[in-house]
Amino acid sequence: MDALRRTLLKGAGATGAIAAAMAAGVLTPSRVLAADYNRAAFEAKDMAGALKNIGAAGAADNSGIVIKAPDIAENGAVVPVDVASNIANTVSLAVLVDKNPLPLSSAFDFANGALPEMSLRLKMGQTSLVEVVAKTADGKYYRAKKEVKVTVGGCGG
Amino acid sequence: MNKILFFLAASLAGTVALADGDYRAEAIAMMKHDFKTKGIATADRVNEDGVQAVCNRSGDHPPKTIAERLEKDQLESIRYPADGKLMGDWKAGEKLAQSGRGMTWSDKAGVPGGGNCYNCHQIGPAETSFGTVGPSLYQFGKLRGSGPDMQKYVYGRIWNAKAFNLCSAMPRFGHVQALTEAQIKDLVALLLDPQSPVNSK
Amino acid sequence: MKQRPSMLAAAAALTAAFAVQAQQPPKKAPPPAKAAAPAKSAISEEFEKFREVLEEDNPAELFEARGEDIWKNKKGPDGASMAQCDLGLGAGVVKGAYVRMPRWFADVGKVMDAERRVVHCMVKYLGYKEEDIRKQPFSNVNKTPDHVSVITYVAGQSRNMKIAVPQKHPQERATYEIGKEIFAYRAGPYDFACATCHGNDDMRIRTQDLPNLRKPDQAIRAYQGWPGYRMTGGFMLTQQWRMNDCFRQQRFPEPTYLSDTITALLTYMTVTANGQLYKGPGIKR
Amino acid sequence: MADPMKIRAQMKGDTADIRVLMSHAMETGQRKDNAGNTVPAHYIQSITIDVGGKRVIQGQTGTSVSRNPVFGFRVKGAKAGDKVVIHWEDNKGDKRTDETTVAG
Repeated sequence: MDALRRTLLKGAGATGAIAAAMAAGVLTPSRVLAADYNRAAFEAKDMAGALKNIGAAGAADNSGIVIKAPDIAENGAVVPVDVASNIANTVSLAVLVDKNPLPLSSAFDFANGALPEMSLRLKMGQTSLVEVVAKTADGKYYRAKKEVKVTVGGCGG
Repeated sequence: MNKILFFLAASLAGTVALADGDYRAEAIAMMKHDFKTKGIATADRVNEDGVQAVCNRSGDHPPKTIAERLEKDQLESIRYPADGKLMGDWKAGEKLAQSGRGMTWSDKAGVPGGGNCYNCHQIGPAETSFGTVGPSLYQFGKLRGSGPDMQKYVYGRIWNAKAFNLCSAMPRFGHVQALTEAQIKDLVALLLDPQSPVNSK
Repeated sequence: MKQRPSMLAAAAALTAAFAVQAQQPPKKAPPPAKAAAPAKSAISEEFEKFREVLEEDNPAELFEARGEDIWKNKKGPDGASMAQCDLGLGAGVVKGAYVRMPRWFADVGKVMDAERRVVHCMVKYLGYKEEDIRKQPFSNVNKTPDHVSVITYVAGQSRNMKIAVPQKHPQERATYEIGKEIFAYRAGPYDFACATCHGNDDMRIRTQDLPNLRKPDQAIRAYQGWPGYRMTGGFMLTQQWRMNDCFRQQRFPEPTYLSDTITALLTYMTVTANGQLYKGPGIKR
Repeated sequence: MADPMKIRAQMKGDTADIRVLMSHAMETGQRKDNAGNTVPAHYIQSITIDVGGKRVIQGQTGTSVSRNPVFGFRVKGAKAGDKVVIHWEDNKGDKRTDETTVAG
């Protein structure tokens, strides 16, 4: 099972097996993931480090990844982002914020009918690229990005 | 000034106070009871000064004769720099214009406040986050000139806007010591210095 | 700033003289020169669009749930509960109560706004200590106090209802009139009143539109979205907090929490917004 | 103990729209409190979603996710009445499981 779990975020393929494992209910809530937290990826201080640690260092740009986010965010504390992959057989999505101290925000795996898309809300310390990495069942990685400007505002008092 | 006010009051009094005067009195009593000193914002700030009192009682539209007298009084209170120099550094002025700090209970005593200018005015071309409570000041010097008279006018207007328009929405930055002489000079430069981006093509 | 008490007497004497004048509709100030950059910009539209996205799943609901739990399950030292709390529509009735306050409460002989009433009940029935609540009246990043969650719940129970603040009792009407005076009262080092920023149409501070709270269709904006989930810090803030922070920015001293002044101001603004639709707890910058 | 999640699950065509609000501080470990002390990192690290008894989504999160996180997912082939179970765990070992059923 460790081998299976490791593949989720480390890109060693075998996603079919994961789906099967998930379908079989092997991974019960109390036993999943936390122990296998991909610390190296989530604590990477730059994009290169984060991408490397999710196995996506060589990801190719692909317009099949759709990122819906504001051009200008009213408040960097809560930036609503919708991401979706139209690339066939996408099994995982990761969302990163280029300029954040720790860029990787999240990585999710989809199986058993879950569509490769998600909406979430990001913290953004400053104007930055939001990057999305998609992983397909054959272990390939693709990426896309969108800039989100973060404003200052209010009375400043 | 007191004499002038009493004179005006005497000449205008006689009309019976309406009910709204009672509500105002109640409102003022209530505020005096409910507002407390916090940090540098002392409780006595809820007391009106003369200009405020006149504006409060006239819906910001005092009779012309009264407005003119009080404006003159405010004008005479403006203190211009002893060295006669009215223009400072526009770059420092831009920084001041950006800052919305100053005079709140969360501001510290002795720390210089900001000009709050962009809160209400468009000024430099680079800043798109600006307010519209006051008029646009973009190209101010270019459009209005930057000679000694204009410098004096702008300095005075920032020092005490009420000297020019008694119930103006703009604070009396010099009068209440929200800005120092040097700070006001920098703001004058921001608006008038030909090198200031405010006056760039 | 220098205060000149002696002038106040003189100014007060002017009241009568100006009363007639003040009744005339104030002349409209000349419109400010229009800025070269877009006035009501694409930026605000972008903000509004994503504001809607954020409101669809508003973390305020988490606080509503917490407040509901306190309202329904918490017991005071004598076994009392909020089921005994009358928000103006009868003991325990929450539905629609928020949009009908501030109102006169005969049991205390006062006009109370929603927050004041909720705190009153939590003290009376659940055994909360008023001095504890006053120690931290507003939420911060470390803590959203119980009474704020309860108010958020009460507000949520008036979601999509029209504001219908009563003006039958003489004290309700007087409170409105006093609030109107407070709204227009200029003082402090910057000479600001509420009305300085919120008494005219089509103004902005920086990029933020300023509603003219003297008009019903805009006065709703002082009400809409409160209590609000604050994006910065992620906690709930109430209308009482909003009034407090307005006075801070107005450069006034601090208004006492749950004071008559705030109730009066809220009464004025809410009555002005009567008939407008309240959409429930919101989300704020 | 952590506050309950708010979960909404609603069929739209043949797809279940699942939205979840989680009550969590999501502290980055970089913020300072009023006294100037660093507030320790405290954030959700893992999330799983089961629909109709099957694991459909599992993932990991870091500190760039906003406070009181909100997530939305869609699951094809789910049906009204399916049980939705969502679970999270954070870096301090706090955890929470809540459930609802898919509305038609």
